[in-house]
This record gives sequence, structure tokens and C-alpha cells, in this order.
Amino acid sequence: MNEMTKTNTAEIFKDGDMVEMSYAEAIRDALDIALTNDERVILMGEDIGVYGGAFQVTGDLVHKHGEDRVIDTPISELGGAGVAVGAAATGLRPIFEFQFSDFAMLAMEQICNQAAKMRYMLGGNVSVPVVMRFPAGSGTGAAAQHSQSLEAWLAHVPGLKVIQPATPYDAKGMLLAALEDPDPVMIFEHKILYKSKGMVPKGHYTVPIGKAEIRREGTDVTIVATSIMVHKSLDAAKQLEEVGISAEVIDLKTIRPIDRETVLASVRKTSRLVCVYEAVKTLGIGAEISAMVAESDAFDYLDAPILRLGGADTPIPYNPDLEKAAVPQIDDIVVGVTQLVKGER
Amino acid sequence: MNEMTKTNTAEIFKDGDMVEMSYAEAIRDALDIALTNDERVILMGEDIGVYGGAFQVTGDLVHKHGEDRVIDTPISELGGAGVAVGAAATGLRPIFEFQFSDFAMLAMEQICNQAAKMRYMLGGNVSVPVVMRFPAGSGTGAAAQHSQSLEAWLAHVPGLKVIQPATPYDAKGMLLAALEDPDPVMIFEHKILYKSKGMVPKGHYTVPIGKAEIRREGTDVTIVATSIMVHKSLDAAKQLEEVGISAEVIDLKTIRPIDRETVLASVRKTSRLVCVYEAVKTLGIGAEISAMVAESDAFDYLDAPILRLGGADTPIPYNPDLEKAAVPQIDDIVVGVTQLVKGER
Amino acid sequence: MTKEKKANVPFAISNYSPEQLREALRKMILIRRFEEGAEDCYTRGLIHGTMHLSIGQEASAVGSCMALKPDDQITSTHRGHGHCVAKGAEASRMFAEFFGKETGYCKGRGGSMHIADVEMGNLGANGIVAGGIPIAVGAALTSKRLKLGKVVLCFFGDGANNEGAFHESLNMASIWNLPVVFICENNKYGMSTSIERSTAVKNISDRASAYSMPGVTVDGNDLSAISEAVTIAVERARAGDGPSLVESLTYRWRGHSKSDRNKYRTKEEISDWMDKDPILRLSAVLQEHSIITAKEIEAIETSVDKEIADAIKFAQESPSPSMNDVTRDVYTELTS
Amino acid sequence: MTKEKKANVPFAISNYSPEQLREALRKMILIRRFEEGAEDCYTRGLIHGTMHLSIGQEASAVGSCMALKPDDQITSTHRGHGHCVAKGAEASRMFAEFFGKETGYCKGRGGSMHIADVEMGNLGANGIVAGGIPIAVGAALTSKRLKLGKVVLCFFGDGANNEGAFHESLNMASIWNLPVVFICENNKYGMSTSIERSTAVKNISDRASAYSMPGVTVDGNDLSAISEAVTIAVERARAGDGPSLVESLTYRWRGHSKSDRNKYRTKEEISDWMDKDPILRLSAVLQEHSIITAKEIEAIETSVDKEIADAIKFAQESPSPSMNDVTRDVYTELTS
Ligand SMILES: Cc1ncc(C[n+]2csc(CCOP(=O)(O)OP(=O)(O)O)c2C)c(N)n1
Ligand SMILES: Cc1ncc(C[n+]2csc(CCOP(=O)(O)OP(=O)(O)O)c2C)c(N)n1
Ligand SMILES: [Mg+2]
Ligand SMILES: [Mg+2]
Repeated sequence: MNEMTKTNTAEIFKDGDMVEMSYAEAIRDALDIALTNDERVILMGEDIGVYGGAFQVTGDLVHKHGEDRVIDTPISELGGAGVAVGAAATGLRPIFEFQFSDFAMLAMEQICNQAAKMRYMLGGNVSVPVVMRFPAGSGTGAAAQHSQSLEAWLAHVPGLKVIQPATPYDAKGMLLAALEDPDPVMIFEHKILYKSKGMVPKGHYTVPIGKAEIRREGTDVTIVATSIMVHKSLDAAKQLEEVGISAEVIDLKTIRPIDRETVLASVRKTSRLVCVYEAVKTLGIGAEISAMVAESDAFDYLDAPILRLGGADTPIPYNPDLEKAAVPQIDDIVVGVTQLVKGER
Repeated sequence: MNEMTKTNTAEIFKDGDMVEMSYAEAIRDALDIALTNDERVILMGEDIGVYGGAFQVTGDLVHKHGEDRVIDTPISELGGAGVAVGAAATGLRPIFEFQFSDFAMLAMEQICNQAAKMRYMLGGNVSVPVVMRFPAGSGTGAAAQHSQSLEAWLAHVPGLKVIQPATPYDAKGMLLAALEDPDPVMIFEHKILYKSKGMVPKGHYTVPIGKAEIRREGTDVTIVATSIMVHKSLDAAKQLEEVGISAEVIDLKTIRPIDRETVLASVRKTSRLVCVYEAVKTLGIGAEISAMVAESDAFDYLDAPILRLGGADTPIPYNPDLEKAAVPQIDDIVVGVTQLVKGER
Repeated sequence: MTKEKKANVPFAISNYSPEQLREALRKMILIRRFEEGAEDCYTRGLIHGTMHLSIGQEASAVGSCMALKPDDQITSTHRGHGHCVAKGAEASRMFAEFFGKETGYCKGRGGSMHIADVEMGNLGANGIVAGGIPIAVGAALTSKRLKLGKVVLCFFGDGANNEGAFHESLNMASIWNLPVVFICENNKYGMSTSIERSTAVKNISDRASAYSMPGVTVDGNDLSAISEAVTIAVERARAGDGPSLVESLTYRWRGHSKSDRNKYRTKEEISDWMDKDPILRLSAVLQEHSIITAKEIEAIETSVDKEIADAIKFAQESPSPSMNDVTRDVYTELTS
Repeated sequence: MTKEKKANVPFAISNYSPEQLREALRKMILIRRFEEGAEDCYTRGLIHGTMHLSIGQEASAVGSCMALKPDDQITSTHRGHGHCVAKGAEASRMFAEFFGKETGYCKGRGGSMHIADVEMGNLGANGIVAGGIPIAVGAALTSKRLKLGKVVLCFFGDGANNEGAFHESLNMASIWNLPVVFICENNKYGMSTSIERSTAVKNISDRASAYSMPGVTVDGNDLSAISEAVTIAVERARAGDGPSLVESLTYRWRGHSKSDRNKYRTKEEISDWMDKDPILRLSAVLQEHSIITAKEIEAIETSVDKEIADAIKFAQESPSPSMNDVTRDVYTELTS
């Protein structure tokens, strides 16, 4: 894991206010702060209590805040999510954890027909400030039903906000921002990031939803990446630098609503665009980024086709080598960007 | 409704073999043929028996084929779809009707975790030849939970095939092709099309899945449209012709897998691309078409940004005027294309 | 409220004041006329979309909501006009909604299937069968967590009881002992499919035992019977003793929606049930107990007719939404 | 099969031949050693991903599948190794699957959570809790429609019984009278959540009445008890009398998956259940009835040990998939 968060946050927080923690710990810290500061906050999910969550995100919070606040649900994703939606509409601030984002398929109705639309359908007379967390992505050897990246589904749905923090710093700050948001916020967390470390401010702070961040400046090509692909892209950018290619890397952070201006400004500067994401390439978030740029004024600045590096057209395979082959790796980014810059694509 | 199907099919079938029928009747005809020819075929869905289906697609088929073949399910979308998946994996050929595509949200798990992945996860040892039908789209005043166009969700999922027939001819022929397909085929039918008429061959024929069709040739701009937007685009193309703009209109028909070559060839010819679809613009199928072209060699032929005309970023409103304002109309296409061709976009 | 029951005196008569009982009858008549007015507007092409009328089910809606305090909440269904009126909504703003106007309860964005009156505690009809059930449980969780003392009434149909959401929600409500009452309005059909063909138990209330909660089946066309059953369940919930399932047997006189051709049931069945008209039944009981006179009932009818006519007029004359506002309220506008 | 029961003679003893009973014991030992071998390979880093071991639940898998004919089918769960072996799969191809090899049952694409042996009638484990339940009902529908005479056994856990899919599936199986047997392997926990904290009934079999089907709870660590209950249910299904729900009480000795730290249960509870070892119990019964000797059991153990060792060797030496084949079998290749 690269060290970007340090540079990033150093501007805002003095070193003494920061502490190194993992992505999972940063989320737990945010949850702890939220539970402590606001009695309306509750956590719901499967095995988030004494077990501490399948990925140990909630950890020992149940011991501190009690079973009434950190609620183990039965294995009932549709009903559980719906209870969170109903609770949010009536005054609580539930944070619902899907054990794996794949299981959220069972709850699409409550997320997309109810939570996303309730405010609109009711003429603005209600808010649904529910936060949902989706551990996503491949790399754990858990095969096709435990490795998906389905964030594009939710980003297709008006009424939702959808974020993909890539660092411990953002994981904490964006979760705290989500809790202050009056509308439903969906957080996709890549499982492989849970153990990644970074410097995180102590106490309460927020990182705005809807703002992308330039993680690395460059002049030859813009790489727009999400979640774990931000890290892979930064690693690729280092290698590309060695062969004289200067890549700008944008961490999109929020995929609904997209920070259009940050992306377009970068493309106007570099004239080349590569979108990198783990989800299935077809209709993944890179499709939207590409289309957004291709229909904007930035189109006129483009010196090359827009390259997308996304997941292969397959369920995630079990075999570890196939599993890697199914999603973009650092090498793929290096090769793809190099070809693009050299006009070979 | 324009008359494209007549010209289209006249080449293949002699007039005497053809009969005029509505889109709904054409589907019913296909279902009838399938039930008659193959004892493995069953229909499943809510109120598809004596009621004849919410949109009268199955009509009186239950009287002809019996309650054992035309099965009214309880209101249990997840379980019902799952039963169809299990039946398909073991030897039946179920055709499952969701009463409205919106309710398929309840069944995403069985569609996307099971049907789509079963063959792959089991190393190719099983086929899941299930056909599912999704009445979709707005225009009926049924508001946010009964008017969605969610086809992009399914087109994001490897293992599924997803089609959107726009004419009675294709509705019948592609359904019969879907039944011959060994893999799960998802059919999105726009509710407003059910009553539209066209010439349809008698008896059995198939229209291939995966092939787009040029509905109208043109030289200035390529319009790639799906479902009901094919008709709106053809109407717009007529108006555009009057102001001297020659639009080529492609009926995409299949959105997974996309007929890449037909689209790219057209764009190479016209140098301009407009994607028209009813689903929410963000991450709708137009995003994929745009991105596919922007990353292809056809990019070099583009003389203008790629325009997408899709649904507004909102749940479908109830008020009829708002409802129209929420999805592309003929005028929007005329204006959008004109601006694009004139370089105003 | 006490649950006294004098011999041969119906629960409602002994437990509600004459004013309350007359108001209940008025609400039932209002629902009936409301639905007839809506049907008429629909037939005349003034209202678009679809609608699901609750004519014949008035006692179920009113009797259930009688058991509530004003602060209590309900979730409703696609067949939700009656629930909305019963919980205190104004006919004028409901009609304005059907006419797609800014003065409608949902500002013309929701229509019949999403009619709601959040201020009066109606969290909304729902276009998704069983979609409101988990939401009701969530509202009950809020009430318990924040000690609001509210009880939530969750309406759904017989068809909804075969949805997974029903099962998951009743289970959670039970294990967490939440203040919610599940009211299954069993009108014998989910659209065209009879409970015999769709549901593997005879009485839906029999399913209560699968969630260790009380289950009872009552005559939903008898205002007193339904209000008694729901009162017991509401008191239980308010006392912290958890949820109950009440099955209210009733019948819809009209087709499922406006496109129904009634091919799945007989004329005889319909007319048998029309003979059990809940309004006539309550009228008779109230007259029997000298709580109201025939003339007073006539007066109610006249005033309700006027209320409906005024409501439709209000709706027609109300302003339509501006087309610029198509995406308003998708998200909360942040005024910072 | 007849359901004779001599006084004090367990069902299995009187209804199965000595060969069948010895084979049952052999399969249970095979499952135990299989799981231990898998655990060992996992611990040594030879197998990646996660796995859910069924040590302690061997009688439930074997006793249930004993009631089946070879043509009958099963659907299984994430904790599916035992079911797979019980239905006749080879250890070698199962290990090859865990090692991600082309010789594996799923050609290395599925792994532990999707282990299947379609030829032997195992339609597959499932990564989705309750995901296999509707699929089993669908398979039973096929059997009924095409008059195949097959019965489908549907395994799932106690945790799965709170999923909507459970409710919807049992309801449909009942109204359509399908030849399916639902076997809930109640090992007291869904991951860390005890049935007391997750499930609003005492016995999961009590939920059968909500679907008007027979429901029974049996000691799932007693091969005879489980095989008897499932036999009755299978015969009922095969006779066209519809589905049943069998609750098999058992216990997993290991953690839920490899990352479990067992914080939700006590050491005492675990050791109490280890005292009810289903293999020791069956061994004792068979010896008591002179169906097998201690020496013969030892011989089985030795041969099973070799079978597992050979299987692991086969798996290790098998070829890996080619990276070019990453999208193979996403769709059926059409050879035209
Ligand atoms: C999830 C879902 N499935 C199907 C429908 C279509 N639908 C609307 S109402 C209805 C019947 C509902 O029956 P019931 O619950 O008994 O209510 P009733 O109409 O009888 O009041 C159906 C099938 C829907 N709206 N939502
Ligand atoms: C839909 C779904 N929700 C959650 C999970 C995560 N998960 C896997 S197994 C399991 C516990 C299942 O408990 P049970 O059904 O009792 O089976 P057991 O593990 O005890 O054999 C959970 C929560 C999942 N795989 N699928
Ligand atoms: Mg009903
Ligand atoms: Mg269990």
C-alpha cells in the first residue's frame, strides 16, 4: 500500500492529531464516535455483535454500546435493510452492514424501491438518512457469490448517494459525512483494503461526499480510479514515471453524484483518459466516466480513445490465478496506459 | 407507431405468411407455439392464468394448455424466480413473467447470483435455460415503483443475455430464439409497446440474439436506440430529414452481448453518435455504447462529442406531464441531434 | 381504554363514546364516497394511472385505526385510500394528489399508490406488495429505541403474506418484541389468485405461531369485531409485550384495479359479500343502540357528498407542478 | 423400503442391510477424515479462500442421503462437503476442486462453497444462505412435471430459516404438492447468532404448520433417527403426498469458518456436543448388533486415511486451469 494519505492529510491536520490505523479500524472509530455522540445512531447487521463482524469492522463495539445499539440481525437481508429504512424514516440513524455486498441483491427492493424513492414519492415530506455498508470485491478466494463489485447498480439509481473510500482517512471521514447526510448513502468498502493502513485524524471530521481527489498530478494521461484500483493505479503510475509517462491519478471517491469538474479539468489538461475499476467492465462505473467525458467539451481535448480497464466478463472464479486474471492488475494498467500514450490503442 | 417492421420482414417472408398482430399478441403466439411444441416449456408468473396477465400477454393460454403448464405463482418473486431457475437447471424450460420489472428487484439474488453464475461456478456441468420476461418502462401513470427501466443492471452481469425487442416481429422471434438458447435470457418489454401493431410471420421462426438492426439508413449521424426509443428515434429521424439531416437509426435489440460491429461500422460511416434510451441516463445502456465507441478505432472517426439522451435523474413521477418530462421525447431527440450535427454541443 | 364487554353489547358500543361511534360511521361513509368519487373521476378520464379501490373494506380500515392514538403510525398498501382517510387525511389533498397537483399530499409525485400523510402518522401506501411491512417494523424499532410510546399498525393483504418480507419482518418484530400490529386484510384474493391457490394455510392468522405471537381472525366487516381485536393487540404492543397478527376477513366489491375483468370470481360471490356491507351493518347497530338516527345518517351522507365534491373541485383548481421541478426532492436540498 | 420397527431395535438396523450400514459408517468416517484433511491443507496454506467444515454433523448428511435412490437429487449449502460425500462424490475430485484444479468437480471455478456433483444428483452447495431452497423446489417441479419419480432433498441451516426464500419456497412446495423434503440442519447457530436470538420459534419444525406440511425434530447425531425421519418424508414425497420439513439437531465442532474465534459459545458446550459424536454412536450401535467389529472399523479407518491421502495427492498433481480460459463456461459454447 502506498503512502498517499499522509501527504494528503498533512495539510489539514497536524501530525500530533493523527494516528495510524487500518481501514477497518478507521471505520470502527467512526462508528464509535457516531454511537457516542448521537443516541439515534444504531448499527444493524449479521454477526456484528459479539462476533465483531465478518471482517472485524464492528469489533468490540457491542461491549461498549450494548446489544440495543449494535444489533445482530437474523439472516434476513431484505427485512433487515427494510427495518433500517423504516427506522431511518422515523427518526433513527441506522447504519446497516451487509455481510458481503453480494447479499445486498436480496435487499435491492428496500434499497432501490423504498429508501431511494421514498422522499420523492412522498413529495419531500420525509427523509431517509440511512447508511448502508457493502464489503465488496474479489481477492479473498471466496468465489463468484462473495466477490462482486455491484456499486454500479446503485449508482444507476436516483435518490441514492454511493461512495467508495479508498483510504482509512476517507473511510472514516466519509462515513461521518454520510451520517450527517439527510439522504441514503451507500458505502462500498473493498475487503482487501480493510487491513491497509494510513494516518487518520483523531476525533470527528468529515470528508465531503461528491468530491474527487487528485492523488497524484501528471500531464500525459488521466487515470480515474475507484477504491482498490486507486492504489493499483498509483503503483502503476510510479512504474510509468520510470518510462517517462506522467500519469495523473484521480480517486473518484463518490460515484453518485460524480465530481464532473475534477475529471473534466484533468482530461482537458492531459488529453488522455483511462478508467480503472474492478467491477465487470461492461456497464461498470468506467462506462459512465467515459461517456460523461465523451459528451462534454473535454471531448475536443482528447488525443486518444478512452481506455477502460475493468473486470473480465465472468463471474469471479475460485482458482486464485484465475481470480487475479479476472480483474485489472498493476501490470495491466502499466501496459494499457503505455499503449494508449504511444498511440498503440 | 411507424411501419418499419413491414419493410424489414418483407424480404424474408412472403406477405401471405404474415399477419398483423400486436406486440402482446406476438408474444402470446410465441408462448403458444412453445407450449405446443415442447412439453418441457412451462409458464410461471403472477396472475398469468385466468386473469391473462397484468398486461394480457398470456391471455387465454391457460385454457388451452392447462394450469399445470401456465402456473399462477403466489406473490413470491424471489422464490418464484428461484423455482424457475431450479426447474431450468433440471430439465424444464420455464418462462417466468415478472408482473412489472420493478418487482424483479426482489429476485435479483436468484437471477444474478444463481441463474447467471450456476454454469460457471459448476465448471460447465449444468445449463440454466430459463427465460424471464420484464414488463418495463414509464408512460402508464403508475409512478416510481411501477415504471422503471432496469435492464442495465442485468446487462452488467456476465452469464445473462439481455434483449429488448422493439417490434411484434422481434418480440416473437427473439422469444423463440431465447427458448432455444441454453443460457438464461432476460427479455425487457416496454409496456407501452404491448398494443403496438406490426406484421408477424405465422408459425415458428427465430430472430437472433446478439444482432442489432439498422432500421433506417443515414449518413450524418448514428442514433443507437433501444426498445420504445427506436420508434421515437425513427419519428425524430423523419423530422430531421425535413431539415436536411440524414440520421441512421440502429435498433440495438440485444444489450448483452452488444452487437459491436454494427454500431462501430455505422459510426465510422456517419462520424456522429447519439444514444437514446429510456432508463436513467447515468449508467444506462447508452453509457456502455458511448464508452464502447470511445475506446474503439471508431473514436478516430468521431466529429463530435457522443450525445446521450436518457432518463432524468429522478424516480418516475406520477403527474403525467412530469412523467413525460422525465424521459426522452421525440422533440428532445430532434433538438439534441440537430445541435450535435450543427456543432452546438 | 377498558375492555369491558357487557352481555350482547358489542365491544365498540361499550368502549367508545357516541361521538366516536358516529365519527367512525362518518369516516366509513366518507371512504365509500371518496372511492366512488375517485372511480368516477377515473372513468371520466380526469385521473390517470391506475387505482385500487377499497369499497367494501371500510370497517377494516376505520375499526383498526380507531384503536390508535393520534401519534401512532400506520403503513399502508396499494389499496390505501381507506387507511389514509381512517388515519385522518383530508379528502381534498388526497384528490389533489390523484389529480397530480402541487397541493396533493405528495405534491403530485406519488399518486394513488403512494398516498401518504406523514403528519397524521400515515407513512405511506406502497406500490410493492409487502414493501411496507419491514418499514413498519423499522418505525416500531424507532418507537422502542427512542421511547416514543408509539404503536405502529402495519396493513397488508392476503397476497402479501406469501412474500419473504412478511416472514422476515414478523420474525424480527417478535424476537425484538416491538410495538407493531400486523393487520392482514384478507379479501380472499391477491389480484386474481385466491388464497386457496396461493397460500398453504387455511387462516393466515395460523402463521402467527411461526413467530410466537398471538394470531386472531376476525370479521373485518364488523367494525366492532375488528376494533376489538386491534385494540387488544395495540394495548399489548403499548405495554411492551410485542407484536400480534390480526387477520381481518373482508372483501373488495370492485375489481383488483381498473383493468380487472373479474374472471376469477363469480357474480354470486360478489353479491353475497355486498350483502355484508360494513356500512349498513354499523348503521344498523348504531341505530339499534340509539346512538344515531336514520335522519342523522342522511345528514352525514349529505355532508360527505359535499365534502367529496368540494375536494374534487379543490383538486381540479389546484396548481400543477412546474416542469422545471421534475428532479426536486430526489435529494434533500441542503440549505447551508 | 418398509418401515418395520422391532422393539428396541433402531430403525436403521431393521431397515438396512449390514452392507448398507457398514457403508454408512464408512461414509461418516470418510467425511470426518475428509474435513480434517481439508482443514490441514487449509492451515498449511495449500488451499485458499474459506471453508465451512461439517465435523460433528456426519450422521445428518449420511442418514438423510441414505433415504434416497441414486437418481434422487439434493441441494446443499456452504457447509456442503458432507452432503457431497454422502451423495456419492469422490474425495479426489473434491480435493482437486479445493486446489483449484481442472480435475475438480467444478474445474476449479467453484471451490468449497460451490462443490457439486451433478451426475450423482448433487445440484450444488450454495454461497447464499437459503439460495438453494427455491432451486430444490424447482427441481421437484421438474420431477413432477416430467414424471421422473425423483425426490429432492433440500439441506439448509437453522440460520437459513429466517430468510424470505425459506418462506416462499415452502409455501409453493406445499400448494403444488411437490416431491421435496426440507432438511434443516439445526446446529444452534447461524455463524455467531444463536437460534434463540434470531428465531422466533423454539423448534424450527414448528414452522411446518405455517405451510400445512408435516414437521418433525429429530436427533441429527443419531444416524438411525435421522434416516428414519427422512425415509418417512421421502416416501411421502414419492407417493405424491407433498413436502415435509425435518429438523435435524446437530452441532458443528469447528468454528463457523476458518476465521471464527468462537466467542459466542462456551468450551463446555462444544465438549458436551463432542461427547455426542455421531460416529462413535453409530460404531457402538453397529457393534452392539454385531454388524461390525472393532477391527473392521479400524480397517475402514485405515482405508479411508489412504483414500484421503491419495485424493490430496491426486489434487496436488492435477493440472491447473489455463489463464486463457478465464471466461470459459460463462456461456454455453455453441457448437454449430
Ligand atoms: C412485489 C409485488 N408483486 C406484485 C405486485 C402486483 N400486485 C399489486 S397488488 C397485487 C395483489 C395484492 O394482493 P393482496 O396483498 O391480497 O392485496 P389486495 O389487492 O387484495 O388488497 C399484486 C399481485 C406488486 N405491486 N408488488
Ligand atoms: C444471504 C446470505 N447471508 C449471509 C451469508 C453469510 N453467511 C454464510 S453462512 C452463514 C450462517 C448460516 O447459518 P446456518 O444456515 O445455520 O448454517 P450453518 O453455517 O450453521 O451450517 C452466514 C450468515 C450468506 N452466505 N448468504
Ligand atoms: Mg387480497
Ligand atoms: Mg446453523
